[in-house]
Amino acid sequence: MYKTVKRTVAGSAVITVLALPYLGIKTYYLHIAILSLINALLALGLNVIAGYTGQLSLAQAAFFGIGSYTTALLMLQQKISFWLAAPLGIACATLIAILIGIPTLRLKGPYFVISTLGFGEIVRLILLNWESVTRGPNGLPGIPAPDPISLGFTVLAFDTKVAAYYLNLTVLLLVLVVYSNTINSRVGRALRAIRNDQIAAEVMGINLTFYKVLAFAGGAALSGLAGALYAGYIRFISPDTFTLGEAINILVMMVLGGMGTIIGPILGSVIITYLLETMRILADYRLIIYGLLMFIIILYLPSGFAGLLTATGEKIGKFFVASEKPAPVCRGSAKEISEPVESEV
Amino acid sequence: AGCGSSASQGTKTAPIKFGVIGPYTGPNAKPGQSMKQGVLLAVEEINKAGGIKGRMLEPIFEDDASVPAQSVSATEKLITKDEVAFLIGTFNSSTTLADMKIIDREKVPMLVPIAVAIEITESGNKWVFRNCATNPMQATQLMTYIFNNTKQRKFAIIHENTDYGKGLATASAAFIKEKGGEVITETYSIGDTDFYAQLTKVKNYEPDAIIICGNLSEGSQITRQIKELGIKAQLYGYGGLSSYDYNNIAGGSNEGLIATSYFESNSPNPLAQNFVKAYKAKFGVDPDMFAAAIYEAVYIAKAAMEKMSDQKDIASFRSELRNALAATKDLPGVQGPTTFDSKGQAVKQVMIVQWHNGQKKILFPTN
Amino acid sequence: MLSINNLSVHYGKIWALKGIDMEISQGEIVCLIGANGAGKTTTLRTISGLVKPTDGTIRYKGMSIGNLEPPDIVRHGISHCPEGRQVFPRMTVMENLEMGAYTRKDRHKLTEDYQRVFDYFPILAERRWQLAGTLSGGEQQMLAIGRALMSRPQLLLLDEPSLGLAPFLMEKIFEIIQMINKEGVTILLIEQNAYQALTIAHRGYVMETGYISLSGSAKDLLHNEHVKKAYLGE
Amino acid sequence: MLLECVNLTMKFGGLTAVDHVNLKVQAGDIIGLIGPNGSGKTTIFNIISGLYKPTTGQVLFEGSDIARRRPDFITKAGVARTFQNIRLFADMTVWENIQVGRHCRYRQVLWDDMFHTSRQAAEERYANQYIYELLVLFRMDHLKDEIAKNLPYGLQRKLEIIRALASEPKLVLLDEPAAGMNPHETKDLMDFILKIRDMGITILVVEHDMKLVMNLCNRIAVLNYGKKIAEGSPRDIQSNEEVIKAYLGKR
Amino acid sequence: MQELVQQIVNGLVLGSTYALIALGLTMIYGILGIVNWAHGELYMLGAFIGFYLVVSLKLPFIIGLMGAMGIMALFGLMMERLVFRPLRDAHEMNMIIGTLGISIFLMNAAIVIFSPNPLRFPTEFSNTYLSFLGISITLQRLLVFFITIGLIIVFNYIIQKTTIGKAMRACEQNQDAAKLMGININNISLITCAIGAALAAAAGTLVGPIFLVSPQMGLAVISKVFAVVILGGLGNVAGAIWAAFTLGLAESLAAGFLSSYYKDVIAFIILIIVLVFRPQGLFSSHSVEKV
Ligand SMILES: Nc1ncnc2c1ncn2[C@@H]1O[C@H](COP(=O)(O)OP(=O)(O)OP(=O)(O)O)[C@@H](O)[C@H]1O
Ligand SMILES: Nc1ncnc2c1ncn2[C@@H]1O[C@H](COP(=O)(O)OP(=O)(O)OP(=O)(O)O)[C@@H](O)[C@H]1O
Ligand SMILES: [Mg+2]
Ligand SMILES: [Mg+2]
Repeated sequence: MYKTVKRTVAGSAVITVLALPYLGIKTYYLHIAILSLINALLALGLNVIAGYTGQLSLAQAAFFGIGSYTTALLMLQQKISFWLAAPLGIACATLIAILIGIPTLRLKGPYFVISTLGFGEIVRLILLNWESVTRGPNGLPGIPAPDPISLGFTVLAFDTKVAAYYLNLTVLLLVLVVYSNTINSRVGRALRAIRNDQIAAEVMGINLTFYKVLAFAGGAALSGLAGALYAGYIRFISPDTFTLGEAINILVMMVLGGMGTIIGPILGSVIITYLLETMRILADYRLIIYGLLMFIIILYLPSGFAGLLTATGEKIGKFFVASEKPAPVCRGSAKEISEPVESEV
Repeated sequence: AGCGSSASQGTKTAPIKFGVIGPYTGPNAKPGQSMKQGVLLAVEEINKAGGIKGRMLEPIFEDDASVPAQSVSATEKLITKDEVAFLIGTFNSSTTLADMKIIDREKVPMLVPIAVAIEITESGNKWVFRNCATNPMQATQLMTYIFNNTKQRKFAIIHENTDYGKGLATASAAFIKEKGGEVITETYSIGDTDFYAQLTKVKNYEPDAIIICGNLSEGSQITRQIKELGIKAQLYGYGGLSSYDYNNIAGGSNEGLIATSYFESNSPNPLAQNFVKAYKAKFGVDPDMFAAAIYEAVYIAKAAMEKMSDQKDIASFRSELRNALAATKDLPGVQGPTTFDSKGQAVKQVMIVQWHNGQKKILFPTN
Repeated sequence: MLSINNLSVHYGKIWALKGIDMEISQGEIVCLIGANGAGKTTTLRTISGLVKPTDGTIRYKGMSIGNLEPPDIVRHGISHCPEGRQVFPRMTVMENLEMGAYTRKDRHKLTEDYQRVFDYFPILAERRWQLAGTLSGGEQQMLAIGRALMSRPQLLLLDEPSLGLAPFLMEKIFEIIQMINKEGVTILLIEQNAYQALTIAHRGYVMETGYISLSGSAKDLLHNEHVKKAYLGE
Repeated sequence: MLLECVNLTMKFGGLTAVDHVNLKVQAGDIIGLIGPNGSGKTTIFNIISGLYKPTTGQVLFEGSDIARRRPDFITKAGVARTFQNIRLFADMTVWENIQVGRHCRYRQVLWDDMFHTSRQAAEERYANQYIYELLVLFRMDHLKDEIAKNLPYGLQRKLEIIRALASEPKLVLLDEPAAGMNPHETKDLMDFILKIRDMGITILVVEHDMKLVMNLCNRIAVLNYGKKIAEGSPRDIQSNEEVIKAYLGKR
Repeated sequence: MQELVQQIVNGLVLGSTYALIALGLTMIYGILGIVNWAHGELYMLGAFIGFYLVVSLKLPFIIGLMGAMGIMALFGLMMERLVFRPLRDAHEMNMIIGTLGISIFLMNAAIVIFSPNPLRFPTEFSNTYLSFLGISITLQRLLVFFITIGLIIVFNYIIQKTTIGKAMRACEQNQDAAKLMGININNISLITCAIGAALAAAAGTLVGPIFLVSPQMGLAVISKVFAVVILGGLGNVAGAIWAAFTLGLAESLAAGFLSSYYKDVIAFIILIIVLVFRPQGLFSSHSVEKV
């Protein structure tokens, strides 16, 4: 009985998501939903490197920007179709992530955090100053929508909100399949092992550089994908979007959602995107309250909304969280397992 | 697209809703506040005088914090949730450019009173109307003044690294080069506080004049640090450097600085006089140029709506308003008359003022 | 000197100590033995205040210390050499020892005590300026013991002090324990090497999954069949 | 010769932790490495497993030099180890810890993991079978879903050893496996180590518990201040004057 | 030549402003293990308090400076109880989110309370211009430089050499063991926060008069200051100082002799390059990691 109730809840949630545009909601809310989907990709991307591998990156906004700019520029200047430009945008973000990841991923903790912060700033400043290509602070207006796809019997066009919603939703669902496959396999285990103890992981035969760069590049690829979708949806981009502030927003979505889980970042991006939108009416008080909320939530929900879900035993949560557990939240010393950095082997 | 066309805008007595998008929080919160006040004053006056054919005006303010993505969301909300008749905004060019895609798709007219990037009216979007001078207009007017009235031909430009500052710097530099002058260009980011490095370079260049393209906060520190470094060159600035807020934090370093201004409270224009009086009575301070520009924009919309016939639904209201706006010609306003050209751009004359003992002297237009 | 009454401790849902009683008199060496996970370490951590009891009392020289914070307990003369060494990894050997003497008022007498530690463990003198985190396992163990001595305690709690020490040092550790005991320090000792521990101790307690299952004089325990079988490996 | 250390030297600043050590390990051996604290035993393990790069010297494993190679390469080549201070993946289950230990033996590629291909399924099935058998052999199968950090100390040590075995090594390095165990538990451990030897795995063990070392090892090397001071059968070592002086002490 | 000297002087002053802010930040990290993203806001609040003491209450600058440090020290105690102590045992990323939340809260509260308008902060030193050998500088800037050096020496001594300083470091390295030494880690934590906040206030009150005082002033510098702190080796006070001067000089020289467009890029490029070659920061003494 209890089980059926939970199934029903999960089922109706899925149906709501699938039929959202036809539930009579205002287009404005559809807009928020689309932004949430894009943000979910960003938060999932960060989750790979920060949630699973334990290396916090503040460069996600930069990869978001690289993906976005590459896609938009290819479409605007080379007149390439979105369907080709987007993969190239993703490839570009991934490639740069590999190049930057190989030297910086040796860094630990805050050292890595701040160097990714620095990298993000460098990318932003390049977008801002490399005027001949990026048009600098003026941004890129007039980006076309993804080209229509002809399926023989019908043509799928992507210039409406509803179409954009389904495009983004489809992409997210496909990503989720591959994402959970990867996380629930040898690769995911290797990443979590690295988070637990790098040295032991290395001694177990895990190539640290390879897996860390893999996670970093995978996260960047998702950000690049989000960037391409963003450019194709908003159709105007400028360097102001790809700032440290954005990187922090992504981080907040991931952590408040519940890092190291799959449902967490998605929950986080939906809730935070919606919260930030609706809180706009609070004007000056919006960010005061938001800041305070961030602090309070993290204090009382240290494993995020996903933790709340699992804690209340919600089937929906378990369904997505599958076999993995939320990241640990206490540093409390486990018996005899000492701090990995300084201890003796 | 999918929004239900509720008839509320069409009924004869329902208020006419319009959206005002601006940075009420974030780095430009201060001009954002002026924008809000300018709108509130105009709406109060219009409604007190009976509204528009009996219908009241109802502004809805949405914050964009100067971030394009937020501005897009605000626009989406105003158009599809609040179903406003038209929009006024925004402060930044980037946010305006981001919003323009939506107004084009949803077919909603937008008045742009402050953002100055040239693309806004050059991109062929027929729903935008701008009642302020663009970057090149402003730069050309200041540079013409300099070349006509002084012998200064060697310039240093220091600009904020945003679409606003960069647009002004590029236009100014282009003008100087075309006229055979010399110029170097330095830049800084919003939030920077120390300009010694750039200014030391400028000092060694020994320019006749320094042109500052930026906002008041950094601008005040630049002029102060110019004085600290003992640089002796004539200072020029755009927009923000003609405000009293700038004067208050410049600590006297603005003595002799010449700046452009859209609006002066001691302007002889009688509309402006009335506006200044009313604004001061309501808010206790002198209006700045942002308040004036947006105040004027509300009145432009009012004039256009008064020319319209009664509309049944919101979509035709919006499209007819667009046509009425496009026909605006020689409409008097606090910043001078407005006529929209085929691109929706009004030709606006800026003023040129000079600081002296914390007061401004109008150098141009002379009368 | 120390008397523990019906002490219970929980780690979340795990009931680690299930009401134990223990009595230690002035000048004694008391030894606590038991299998892995029996709760020996927990007992010491509760005495020194790192873990708060859920029930029961701990009295030290007649006053109840069950709810005091560790620093206050240290100030009353109890010193705890913890399991797993717990040295300060990014401080030098000298600085670690100095921290051991943090509560001492008679700072001018410290040199004497440093010397005593170096006499016990000459290798530490050689490593004096090395960061403790780079010491070998055994060296860290010696440092942890030395650091615990620096506060000149009246009651010394030792948690597996011989762990990871070379055989000759292991013997030496037991000599050292006897020596400081002769100087008047009361000692509560946890040891896996039950034979040696019981040889130097006056009395002993045997712990099993949170209970005290046996107690008595060290000599009796040494000859107890159960102890022989389970803990002496005979 | 399975493993041969040639002239290994490791300096930390002014300190020579390992000083021209030569060591030979034959397949099938159980070799003990003993010596006073700080004599360089763990450091040698760290060099063999690739965590430290020796100042000079070679480590020949099946004839090829593995010194200065990356740890994961060395593990793949067939050397596994445990740590003196337990380093389990504290938040992962017993099962997952062992899966990670087996990491380098899976033959699927990234693509298989991303799309859960049939090869991935086959590999996982095979590995799970292998892991299960290991757990049964060492009587830990009932604990497979426990989180590693919640295990008692002794079982954590055992898990570390099983995790090392999961990579199907030819040689395991055990660093003080009996530390923190009482004599009874140490006895169990000795059986356990013999089982490993019977699996055809060669063992190099560092240990201060002489009972264990003397009973298990067929050969013992003794270090002092980084130098090898003796090598031989347990009986030789026990009666070696220098070893007694530096390490064993008189009984 | 003269330009070079002027740029070096500029760089040193700029460096000392970074150093001043970095000092408190690196100390709180070094001792509490908390990367305090709200540190920029402590600096900002310090500047506002300094402003009110000196400009509104017309106190002499030095008194105002000490007053601001005192008041912010009290604020630091409050922060410790309300923010840092609850976060002390949290996961690293939760700490970041927590302090970020506080940073957003404080900055926006300041906007509401003080209005977003920047304020000028004139002092008795800010209008004295010194000029020698063609190099110009104001007395206020010189003051920043020397007071920074003074504070650095004092605090470095406290942390490295005094028992209380060592106890502070011990707390960071192993809390349980520190407790067992008899160190009251709550008191240490309180002291650390008070000192950290007082240092931030010193920075705000000293730097405010050179620039402007505004609610956003913390946000504007915090990422540079993080770069400084990391470059010097987290928790390493002396390292942070060197890094601050290095970065200040690099920025000044880059803007002066390369291009001001990439002035800010330079700081971060230096940061990344240095870290690639010295993963522990420029001035940290950590060599081989003991495994
Ligand atoms: N921090 C903790 N959280 C949860 N459980 C714990 C914690 N510390 C110890 N335990 C559990 O409490 C019980 C007693 O542990 P304790 O460390 O006191 O045993 P011990 O007798 O010292 O064992 P050992 O010989 O292994 O050191 C064990 O079951 C252990 O798993
Ligand atoms: N990273 C390092 N930096 C500096 N010194 C080190 C480092 N690693 C080890 N040492 C030193 O090298 C020496 C050998 O250490 P090692 O850990 O190999 O000893 P060990 O023989 O394993 O001793 P134990 O039996 O106590 O574990 C020690 O004196 C130690 O202080
Ligand atoms: Mg124990
Ligand atoms: Mg060792």
